[in-house]
Amino acid sequence: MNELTTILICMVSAGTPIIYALLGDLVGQRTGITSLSVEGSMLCGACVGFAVAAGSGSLFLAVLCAAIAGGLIGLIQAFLSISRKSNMMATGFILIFFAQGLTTFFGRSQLGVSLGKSFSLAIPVLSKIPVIGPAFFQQDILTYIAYVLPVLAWWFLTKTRTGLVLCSVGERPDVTRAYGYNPVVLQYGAVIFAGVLAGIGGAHMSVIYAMSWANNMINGRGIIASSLVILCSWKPQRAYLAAYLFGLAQALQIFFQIHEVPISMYVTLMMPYLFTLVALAIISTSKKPSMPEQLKIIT
Amino acid sequence: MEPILRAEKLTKRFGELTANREIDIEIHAGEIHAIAGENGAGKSTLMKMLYGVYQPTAGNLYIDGEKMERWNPTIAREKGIGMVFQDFRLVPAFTVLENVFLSLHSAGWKINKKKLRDEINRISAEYRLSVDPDTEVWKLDLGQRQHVEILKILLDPQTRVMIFDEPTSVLAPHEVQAFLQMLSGFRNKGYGIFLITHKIDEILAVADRITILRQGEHVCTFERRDGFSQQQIISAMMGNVPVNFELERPECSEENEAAALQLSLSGVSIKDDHDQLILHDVSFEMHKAEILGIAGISGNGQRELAEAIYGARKLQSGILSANEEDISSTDIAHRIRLGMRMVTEDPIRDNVVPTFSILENMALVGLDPIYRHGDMDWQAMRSQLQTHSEVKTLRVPQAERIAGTLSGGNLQRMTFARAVISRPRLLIASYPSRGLDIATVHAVHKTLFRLKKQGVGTILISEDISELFTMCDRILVLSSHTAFGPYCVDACTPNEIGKIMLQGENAHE
Amino acid sequence: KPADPTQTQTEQTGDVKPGAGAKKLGIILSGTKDDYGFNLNFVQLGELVEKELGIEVVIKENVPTTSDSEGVMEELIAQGCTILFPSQFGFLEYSHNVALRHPEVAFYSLPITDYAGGNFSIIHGEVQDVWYLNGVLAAMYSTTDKIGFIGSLPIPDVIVAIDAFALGAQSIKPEIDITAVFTGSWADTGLQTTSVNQLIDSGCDVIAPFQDSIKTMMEICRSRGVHCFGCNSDAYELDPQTWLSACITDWSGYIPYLKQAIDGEYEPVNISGGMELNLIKQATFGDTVSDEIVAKLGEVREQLINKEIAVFEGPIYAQDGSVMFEDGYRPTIEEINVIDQLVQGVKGSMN
Amino acid sequence: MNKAQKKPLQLQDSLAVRILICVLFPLIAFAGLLLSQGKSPLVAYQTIITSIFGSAYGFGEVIVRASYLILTGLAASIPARVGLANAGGEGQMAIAALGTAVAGSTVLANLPGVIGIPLMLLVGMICGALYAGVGVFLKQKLAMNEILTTILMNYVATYLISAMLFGSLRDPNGWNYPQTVEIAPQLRFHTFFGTRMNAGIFVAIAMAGLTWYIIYHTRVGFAVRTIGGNQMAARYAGIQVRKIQTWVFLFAGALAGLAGAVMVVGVEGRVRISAGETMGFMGFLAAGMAGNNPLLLILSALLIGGLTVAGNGMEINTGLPAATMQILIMLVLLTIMTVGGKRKA
Ligand SMILES: Nc1ncnc2c1ncn2[C@@H]1O[C@H](COP(=O)(O)OP(=O)(O)OP(=O)(O)O)[C@@H](O)[C@H]1O
Ligand SMILES: Nc1ncnc2c1ncn2[C@@H]1O[C@H](COP(=O)(O)OP(=O)(O)OP(=O)(O)O)[C@@H](O)[C@H]1O
Ligand SMILES: [Mg+2]
Ligand SMILES: [Mg+2]
Repeated sequence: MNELTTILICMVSAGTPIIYALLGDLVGQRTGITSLSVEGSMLCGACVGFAVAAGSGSLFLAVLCAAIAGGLIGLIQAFLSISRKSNMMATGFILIFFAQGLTTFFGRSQLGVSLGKSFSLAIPVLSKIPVIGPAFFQQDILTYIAYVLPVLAWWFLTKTRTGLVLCSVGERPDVTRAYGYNPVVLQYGAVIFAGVLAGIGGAHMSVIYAMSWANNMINGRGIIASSLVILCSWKPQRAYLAAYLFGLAQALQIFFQIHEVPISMYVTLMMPYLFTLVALAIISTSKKPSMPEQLKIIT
Repeated sequence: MEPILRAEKLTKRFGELTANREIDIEIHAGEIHAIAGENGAGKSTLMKMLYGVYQPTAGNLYIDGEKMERWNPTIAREKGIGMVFQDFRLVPAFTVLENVFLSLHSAGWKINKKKLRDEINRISAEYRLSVDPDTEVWKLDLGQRQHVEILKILLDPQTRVMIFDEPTSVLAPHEVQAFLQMLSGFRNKGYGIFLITHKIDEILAVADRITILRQGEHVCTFERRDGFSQQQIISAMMGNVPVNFELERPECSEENEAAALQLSLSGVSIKDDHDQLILHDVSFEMHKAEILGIAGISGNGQRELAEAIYGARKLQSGILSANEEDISSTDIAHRIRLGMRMVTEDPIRDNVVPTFSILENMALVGLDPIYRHGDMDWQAMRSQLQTHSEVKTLRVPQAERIAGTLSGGNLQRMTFARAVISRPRLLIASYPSRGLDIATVHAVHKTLFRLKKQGVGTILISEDISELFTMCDRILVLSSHTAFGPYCVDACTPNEIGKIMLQGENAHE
Repeated sequence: KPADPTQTQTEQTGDVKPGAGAKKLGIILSGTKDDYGFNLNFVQLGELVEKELGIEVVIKENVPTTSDSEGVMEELIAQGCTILFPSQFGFLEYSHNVALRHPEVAFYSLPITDYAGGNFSIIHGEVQDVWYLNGVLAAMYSTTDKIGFIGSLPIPDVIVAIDAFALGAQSIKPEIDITAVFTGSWADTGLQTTSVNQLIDSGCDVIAPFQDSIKTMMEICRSRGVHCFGCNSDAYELDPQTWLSACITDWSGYIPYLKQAIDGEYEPVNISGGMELNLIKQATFGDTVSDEIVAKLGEVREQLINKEIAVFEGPIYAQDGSVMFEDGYRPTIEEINVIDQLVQGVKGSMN
Repeated sequence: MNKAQKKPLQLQDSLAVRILICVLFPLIAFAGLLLSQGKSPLVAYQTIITSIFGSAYGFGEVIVRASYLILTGLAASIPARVGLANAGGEGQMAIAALGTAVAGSTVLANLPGVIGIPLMLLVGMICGALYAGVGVFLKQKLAMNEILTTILMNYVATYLISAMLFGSLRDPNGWNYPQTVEIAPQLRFHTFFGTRMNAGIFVAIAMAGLTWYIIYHTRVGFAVRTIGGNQMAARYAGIQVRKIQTWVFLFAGALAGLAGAVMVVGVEGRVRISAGETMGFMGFLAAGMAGNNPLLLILSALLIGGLTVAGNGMEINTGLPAATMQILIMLVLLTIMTVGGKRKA
């Protein structure tokens, strides 16, 4: 197979779960709440999603249940960091470890299970385009949704009332309240939404990408997604850049080794993090502040 | 006639402090109802209760004679009450249009920019408001922000009552007149208006009715038809204590003057926050122990100039020297050591740590830190604080109070007092009398004069030309990126200064 | 809680042998039990011990390979374990420390070192013979003559495995193409998936992982119609069609030593051996492995056991063409254990 | 202050009730899980006591863990006081451990303990500070967000250490396994009572106390608190905000580094691939639970340490998988977060 296609396929599939978690947390951070727990939501989504997909054979049901599972973690994060005003990062870490425990315990029965089917769905004409066709259009429904999700999120946050109100919470909650909206409700909504999307991203990881459930299979991708929000400067349209850049770097981790590129394997393995650091350095040179004000107060 | 809104025996307590005690107040359609009182008298608190931001500790509210069981801003808006806060309620990161959209619940779930923009432009034209719907709010100056607030209220067809909390304190003198005319326009359209202000002449100009508060209590209410005078209002506010607001400009003794700090700028250029050159080639010499006024419409570089002198902003070019020493590239700490002190235009943002007590705040370039075994001795510092007379004359709140819970006026007094007790040699004071009641303004002025006598120079930034003429020896005017003057106050008239302020602006456009 | 009479006696007199009359055997794992890999292997040991020796087995999972493991071993001993199996090299030093403090407890460690003595035994199963067999299997099985090896970290077991595997494959097809990649971790699902997919895309039709958890790689291989080895445990039942085989510990070789200890006749041992001592073996063959291949594997196996051939028998060249072992030289297990180069013909790098 | 105005005492306001909830709720919830698995909760809970207090050894384990957590917790909480976030304690600790181990087996190997051990700790602090320094440098020079850079640098640290341990720093006599040469024996802390408990805990507590004293009682601490309260006000008061931020961040890195050094000098003696793993994150967690208060941090670190040790004991005792213990520990912490939250009114 064409090597470029190989890389692109890996880039897209590795980037998709990141897009979900990243956008979810981006919406949450826009209300001033960081959910490091998206990592936990992804784990729960991956575990529950896989179990449901294997049991029912329905991707829709799997995604639905994964979303609920991820959303529940989001709910706990919301309750603690909004209603109890606990330290967000600490709460996030606790929830990650909590989700690890839960999924390892309840996921035991899923470890040896096979899905028995593939959920890939080629788009008729587009998938025949050479090189990029197989990479971008021979994927699955969740990946296709991920293609439009950043645009949708951008539209939602900048064009709709709910979206704008939501962003105003992260800037000036007192103003939001003065405008007659309830910041707490919006924050809850956004943080649960972050969990829901992360849960779906987790389901993609287990049901579609790895086609299996393994303990702690998210392995830090949620934490990375959450911090990539900074790289996106809180702008949803930049999720493409952040997630696929990270996906590309992951693809290159192995690609460089297979093709004997003379770089130390430790450097190739470090690549996703180095790429992100460089991208951040480039983006940080633009001066205009974009961080929601409330996030500043907390960190 | 039935009042639109009537409050009965409203009481509000914050902990042990009673901010409002059993206050009755009402507003009718087509009247301007002024609220006056000293800083901390409870004006803002009362208005916030009327708008539902604060829940009254006791008392009742009636709209059109109907008793309100539940009351919050949303209900208030539905019932036609709108409020423009002292600190504006706008999202700075959003455009004017987005802010307006959020406040207008009737504008649908999706933003329709074209329709809303037309609407904004229509209302702006009608009331001569100057706002560009697509500018982000953080780029607007305070006057423009106020216009956005007013727009929000006007765009809501429900509105019948408007509450303004110290609206003129953020306006330039030439804007005040236009604003008061606008208020009269609203009154004539049938709106009921609450107006909080410290400026008696504004009250005299437009108010139909005046309610005066003192220490949380309702003192009296004057009606225009019964007639009222400035003297009446002042004595009601101050509690019938006769006050003499006359001041004599002092001279500095020679030996004090010898020790004073002398400042000079030559060819100084400064950029603003957005990297635009805001002041170009400014040169002037400040005499020792002089009160130098900086006049100009706000936004002409007053803040940038003050920051540059204090070391908070770097010079693009030129030389700044103090007592012949070039200090152009030294940091704030060095200038503090030289004896410079600065009270910024927004002391709450720039000078106050909200989580600290007054005492701790006082220790930031104010009270001398006292150490015992290397440990800061707060007890001793508290006693030290009480020995300073400014603490009393400027009525600085108790040392234990947490800064974050105090009113803006209180904090302003605190920062000013702090600068004064720290043995300054050169004081940069931006709008020190903004938002303060008359008695306090007087105390501030008296303090500045006393400092002058002791050899302390002051750079006094103000938009109030009469204040400048009372206080200053000379006045520098900032206009169209340049500094004009300084002009000796004895050799020119307020009119001439005003002309330079505006002419510069005309030349600029 | 009645005191355990054996234990008390040991502490008082010290002349009772380590592990004598043991009622509980403790196994210390660095991962979780059900990984279809290294750790599952030890669960199978536990099952065998309970069946053959009738004593209770306690397994402690997720023990960090740091000195924290000492605390865990102390806790196991406090709760009555008198035979301990620290599963991997990471526990070696710490288990040795604990062994010095607890002469009444019998220790069985697996990696090659010189710690044996007192109550501390080493029984090492040598992996090279079986991985050589896996290589033979892979070479005979592959039709594209391209094989992918997914390593974790370049520790001795993994390096020896790759080299032995490559030598086995080269013994059948000298020009065979073996690509080795390293994921830098034992069970990162994402990297496993990427690795398998990219190796298959580059033409591999047999995948040999040295990873802790192989389920994901099996699934990808299955979905893409290629075949896959296991690693360290017999996971044939996961997918008999995709499964080829694996190098696994043959616990039957360990049981006699344990029995000896329980009977009060513990003697410290320092053994290293392979299939001839029943310490290691090839796992169940997958359903698609032909009789022809099985027969050939049987032949080679005999030759290895009889020492007719040896995996590392000179001349063996490293990737860069330098000589690793001279012509005709058969290195000792200690020498094999410190190999830090890949053999000629393997694509990939450990630096 | 305003005692007279205080709302009627609610049930959940009482400290005793809060503690009771923190203890009872997780235990009851977890008992459900145990029962569903056919295990006896009583036997399991008995182990909690015996694991921690049953032997000096178990208690020592708690102390050893707490000493790391206090230090990495301080590393997370001090920068928070000047408006920065250090999420890189994990990497700083690991790099420092490596540096200490190398120093202890080479240049410092021949020094006597009295000189060598302090130097070892110093090396760890310098390494930690340098690694943190990268993050704060990128922040101050390139305006790169320090949370993101420090998180990324944790991952980079893992691979750096791998590269070193598999490369030039590999112990030549270590049977080819990835580990550094063991440090000289006189450079190890003495351990007490036959447990692994060592002077590391005193170092950690001393640091917590020192930090507390500096923050609340010195001029520098006053500056730090001012920056935390309002950076602008600090700037106008002539405080060099960036400089203090930078030094505080470096100090935080040094403390995380000290954790690494204490680990090597105290119990490990050398560095392996996974040395100190998750201690940085756990420290972050401990700091968050303590509301960034250095003294409360000692308590939260002891609590988390105690829970891990008790968890090990229970796992061995009940035969349940490790995951269940993780669930229990996190249940306890979640409950504490729920009941103990709302620190800022
Ligand atoms: N949220 C609050 N908590 C505690 N005390 C408060 C609060 N808001 C106001 N106060 C106190 O109530 C009193 C009245 O404050 P208020 O803001 O109403 O004064 P004001 O008349 O508007 O003064 P100014 O002219 O300075 O704006 C002051 O002493 C103030 O410190
Ligand atoms: N990026 C920008 N784009 C357009 N206009 C801007 C921008 N930034 C500032 N302005 C305009 O420049 C003027 C000065 O703004 P600013 O509020 O900073 O003044 P200022 O320094 O606070 O003045 P003063 O100290 O006298 O109150 C305002 O009229 C504002 O609308
Ligand atoms: Mg007010
Ligand atoms: Mg201005």
